[in-house]
Amino acid sequence: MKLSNWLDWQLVAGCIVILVAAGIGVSSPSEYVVQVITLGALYAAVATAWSIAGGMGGLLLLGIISFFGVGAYVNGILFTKYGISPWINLMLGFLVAAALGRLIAALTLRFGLSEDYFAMFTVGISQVLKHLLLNWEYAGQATGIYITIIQDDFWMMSFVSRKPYLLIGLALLLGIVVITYLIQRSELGYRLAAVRLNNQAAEALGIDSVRTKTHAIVLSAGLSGMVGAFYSQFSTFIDPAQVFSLATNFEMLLGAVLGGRLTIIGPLLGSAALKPIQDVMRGLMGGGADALYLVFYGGLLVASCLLLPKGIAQYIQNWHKRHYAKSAPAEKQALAGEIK
Amino acid sequence: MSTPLLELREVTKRFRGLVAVDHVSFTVGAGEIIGIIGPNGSGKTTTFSCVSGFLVPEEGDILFEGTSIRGHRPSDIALRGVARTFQVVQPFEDLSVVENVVIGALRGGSVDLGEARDYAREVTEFVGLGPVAEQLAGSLTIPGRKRLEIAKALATRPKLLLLDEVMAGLRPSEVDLAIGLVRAIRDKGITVVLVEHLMRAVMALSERLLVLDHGALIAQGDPRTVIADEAVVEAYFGKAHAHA
Amino acid sequence: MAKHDKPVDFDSLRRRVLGGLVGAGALAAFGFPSIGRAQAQSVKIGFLLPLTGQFAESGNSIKVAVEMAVEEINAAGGLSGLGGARIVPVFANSTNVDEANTETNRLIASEGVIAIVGAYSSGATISSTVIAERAGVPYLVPNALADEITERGLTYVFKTVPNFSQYAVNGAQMAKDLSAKAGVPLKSVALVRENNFFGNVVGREFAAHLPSAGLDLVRDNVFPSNPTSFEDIIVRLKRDNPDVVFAAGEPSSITLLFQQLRELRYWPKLGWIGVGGGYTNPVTHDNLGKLANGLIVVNDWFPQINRPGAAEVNERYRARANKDMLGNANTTYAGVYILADALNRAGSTNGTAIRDALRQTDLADGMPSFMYERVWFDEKGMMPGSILVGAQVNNGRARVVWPDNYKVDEPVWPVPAPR
Amino acid sequence: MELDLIAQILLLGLLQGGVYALVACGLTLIYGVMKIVNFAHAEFLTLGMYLALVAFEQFGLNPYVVAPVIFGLVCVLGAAFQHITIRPALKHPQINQMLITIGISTLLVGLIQLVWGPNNQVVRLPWARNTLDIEMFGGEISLSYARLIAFGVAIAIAAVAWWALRHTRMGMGMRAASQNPFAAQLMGIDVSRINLVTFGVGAGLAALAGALISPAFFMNPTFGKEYFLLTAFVIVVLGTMGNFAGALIGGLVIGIAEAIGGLLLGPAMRPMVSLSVFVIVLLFLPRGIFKGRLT
Repeated sequence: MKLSNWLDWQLVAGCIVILVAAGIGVSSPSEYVVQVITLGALYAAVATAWSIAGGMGGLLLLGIISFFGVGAYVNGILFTKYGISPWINLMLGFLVAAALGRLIAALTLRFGLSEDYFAMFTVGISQVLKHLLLNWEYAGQATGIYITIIQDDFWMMSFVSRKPYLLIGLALLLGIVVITYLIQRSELGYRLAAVRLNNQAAEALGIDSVRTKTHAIVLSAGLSGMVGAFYSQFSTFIDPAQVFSLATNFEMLLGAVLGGRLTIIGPLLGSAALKPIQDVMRGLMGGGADALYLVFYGGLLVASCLLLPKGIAQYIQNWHKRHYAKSAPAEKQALAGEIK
Repeated sequence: MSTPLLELREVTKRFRGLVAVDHVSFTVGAGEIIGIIGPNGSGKTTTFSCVSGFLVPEEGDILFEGTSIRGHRPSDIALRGVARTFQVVQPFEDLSVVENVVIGALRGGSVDLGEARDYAREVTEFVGLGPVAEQLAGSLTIPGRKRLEIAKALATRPKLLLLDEVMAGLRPSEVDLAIGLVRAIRDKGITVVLVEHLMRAVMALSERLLVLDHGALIAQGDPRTVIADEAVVEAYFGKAHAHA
Repeated sequence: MAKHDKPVDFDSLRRRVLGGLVGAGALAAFGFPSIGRAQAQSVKIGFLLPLTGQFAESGNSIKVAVEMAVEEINAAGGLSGLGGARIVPVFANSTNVDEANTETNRLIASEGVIAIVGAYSSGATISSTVIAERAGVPYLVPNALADEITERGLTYVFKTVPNFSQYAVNGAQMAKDLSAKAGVPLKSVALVRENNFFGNVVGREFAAHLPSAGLDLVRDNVFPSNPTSFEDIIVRLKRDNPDVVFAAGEPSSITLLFQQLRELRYWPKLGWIGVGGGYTNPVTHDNLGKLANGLIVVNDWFPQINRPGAAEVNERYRARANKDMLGNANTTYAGVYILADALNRAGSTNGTAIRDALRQTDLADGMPSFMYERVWFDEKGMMPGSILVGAQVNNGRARVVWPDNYKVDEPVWPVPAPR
Repeated sequence: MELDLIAQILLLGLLQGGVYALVACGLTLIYGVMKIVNFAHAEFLTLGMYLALVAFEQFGLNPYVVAPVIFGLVCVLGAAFQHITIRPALKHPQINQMLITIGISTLLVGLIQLVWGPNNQVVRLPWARNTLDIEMFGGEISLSYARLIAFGVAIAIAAVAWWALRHTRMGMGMRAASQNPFAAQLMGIDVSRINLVTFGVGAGLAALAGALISPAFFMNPTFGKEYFLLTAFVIVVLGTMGNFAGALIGGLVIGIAEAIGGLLLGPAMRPMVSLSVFVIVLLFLPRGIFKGRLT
């Protein structure tokens, strides 16, 4: 674990941010702070999960909300109708969302759909799911599903206070950040980089680009589904319009893009900064002059996309490289060396 | 004669009417260095693309170690032992030199990362890029990039290496180094098929020479006799010269 | 040209923008959480309303009603039980569930509100009432209708709007009374409702109650939210030819629906009865103009009703909002008074004291009587006995025509097709 | 099912398709030339409706008269947005460009609500609601003027655009830039000016559609986004992204498909019909009915 290595440095920084957030949340008397941090953590978790396919895999996976929503409904249905513990539903949420990811990958990657169509397809699927659930009697249709929590029950992930949810949310975020860290250091990380940078060259070197991209989509989908399952337990009420909302979808993406989607810490920083700003701005201006908040928030989105095209973390990376990396010997004289 | 390492039978590739490869047949024995020459647009690179799976020929078949690889995915063909370099070099610009080689050494993920790293470092040293291993591939000059192309292909432990104009754009001193490298590769037991315009390199390396013109194989055999062949000269320099 | 000229009121725009900036500035200046301005002791009440998005219009008309009630109470000396404390309304945006939860926490934790009124949509209310219950902050629900709100054993939640079932029970009874009086047979009924929370529950309740009312539900037509056309429903209505149509929807879809009813020349044999917020929203009647003439709408209150003080309250509201006091603006206005009454009786800002005071509420007079005969809550926090009334729309105004003791006009039934 | 009722449904479906096509024209133009999926397209439509409302209530001008002016006005606004926000982002990754249009969309919704307030409003143009009645199949079919006009203009725009892209210098420039912006630049075509005009005209077309449908529909700040955005995407994808004739045919197909779907499966399933067409097209006709050929 050398801090000169950019990956290790990011993991340490990520853990610090999460620990600080946990400290603030647990110590703070106001449930409002706990709520804002937990939501920020959930958005960061989905953004980090998305960055596996959308960042490392270079896939324009625009509709991540489909998997989040599927995960939310897995827990919503299984918990309220069969009393299955949310801890198990986290895994089931992962599996169901991953299966959906696998199906989408099989459908789109095989046809060699161009980037824009793939992006539109993933967005389209989220709205198809929304309308399916809106008309599905069993899942509560438009009346949605609400989860009543009467008293603390660890096994049923039910807590009167919001703080346990904060800790679970941050734990999920930490888990996903560690997973992305391990992926970047693993052979999957290399394969993803190759496929992202030059699909043809990767194929020539024996890397099955379709299989590699499928792995990325399945991982991104599964992890987002897991976060969705936790979200339904945290928010105690879900309905199709809420958990498949495109507005939420783009907010999550924005955190990853502004943070720097090719890095581990980028999505975390982006969402950690964006979500609380939004909630606080809405609190300050939302009540007073209703739409003024939308004008400021829209302006912020445009400005940050323009000023930070590669994301905050990318600029930190450049600083890190200059500061830490040892200087490389000039290339010229190297080539003069004879062949061993 | 044991089954040849690579055999092309009547391979034909059309692009909407234009016949790029016209019923080409030849074989490559294990351990040989075969040269392929021909004027621009004679189907050299297209033949390479058919062998490596990037293009699927309309007619004919391609056999590697006796079994057909026609229509297989490029990644499957690469893992069976057919590695290629690209005429227009394709480095992973944002990765370091050794990391580029690691991607080849992973053999599609079947090789453990640690092992792949060690082998990649070995290959990087072998092609003479050791000192710049940590540099970003994007910062290499043309000769460096050409070597990296070869290193990446070598890292997949191929039995057959298709080199597509790896000498193009090199200075004479660099060409000599490259010739030495190709010989060293063949000495490691890897069969090499070389597409080149630099006659000096082709003549120095090739045990057998094939000549393509307008997609058709017009001559093959010992280099000396082939380049004297009337048809070859005509293909290169046009009719008038042939009679001079 | 247009019926009444509605210039872009730049003054309201200026007030709105400046209001926001000043509001933001003041709060920002004080840093966060904000501290009440130096003035006679004041208490904060939180109001959760959809101020942006699809329901922004209803949210903003409710906000005007709240401001009116608060100004009236403060002008009359504030809360007598709390030493003349002034009420400071704190508005929070509850467009979706996350927002509602976050804002509820903000109102309680940083604004320090002593009570909350709100949330308009049932989903937001269901989840945010749990948060208020845990914080021991009383929560008055004058607009969200979901039964679950008061069925979960929460003790700090009080609901003044009727349960869904009453829409079916009162609606069916009204149709039967009107038909009996007009001597016309009434047997077949069709439903036309939106595929959203309110629509689904209306569908469920009518399907449950119509048989016992002796009416048979011919078909339950459901249209998607944000519909772009209604032809297929109208064709089905033409084929089924029901005596009466009960309908529920949002102002946006109703405007389109009634245009297409005219385009396709369809009108039920006896009449069209709209239930709930969308149909009783004055802007809907305004937008429809002639098309809405004769439409019967059902809700808990209308300005033209035979109840003391109703007309005056509505005139005061029209002066501010330039439209009738409908679409939950009325229930929330009465809600502020009910809460003020409880605060005076509680004599303290402690949540539990206010809750107990609310539980003993028994108002037969005072401001809320413009709407309710008697205001009291059962052990679940529901206000029993709040019945619904039916009104007939003519030239953009809805005048109560049922039940007889509240009616100001004789109903026209069966209703001729609007031209 | 009487024949005249079916005919009525299909005709109204066709007219509805005209409205969809009108909305999709601008979107497909911007995508075709700049390869940007413009998520703010719906807000330009809503803006067009509100401008029509102001023209009608302040100056007594009926939307059909003032529509060209609104088109011009929003063209300038669209070009300004392109120049300030999108042009600098053209070299950034594609997802950034899309997120910028989402930022613009949020900004516009906020501005519209700030200026005109959240209330539902409609241009009360009585005659636009009257219907043209035709005798057919023994029954009477009635089609409202508002939709007929919208349908006619959609056809006209598609035709004019089809002609302009073929026979005007700007049109040729747009087609060149859409196929290969780099090559077009080499041939001396000022691609940045083409992008400016393209985005402006695209936004203008959306506003024109808004103005024309303002008598048939009501308006509130989020109207465009909730009612038309997804259907417009479906049409653009179905009709081959960037192809004008595709947008028109795609719109008509979706209009009729929704009408039939609503009839057979029930009205609640209408959105499902267009969304399923969307998914199926993306899978089996990856480049739309025109297989990626532009105009």
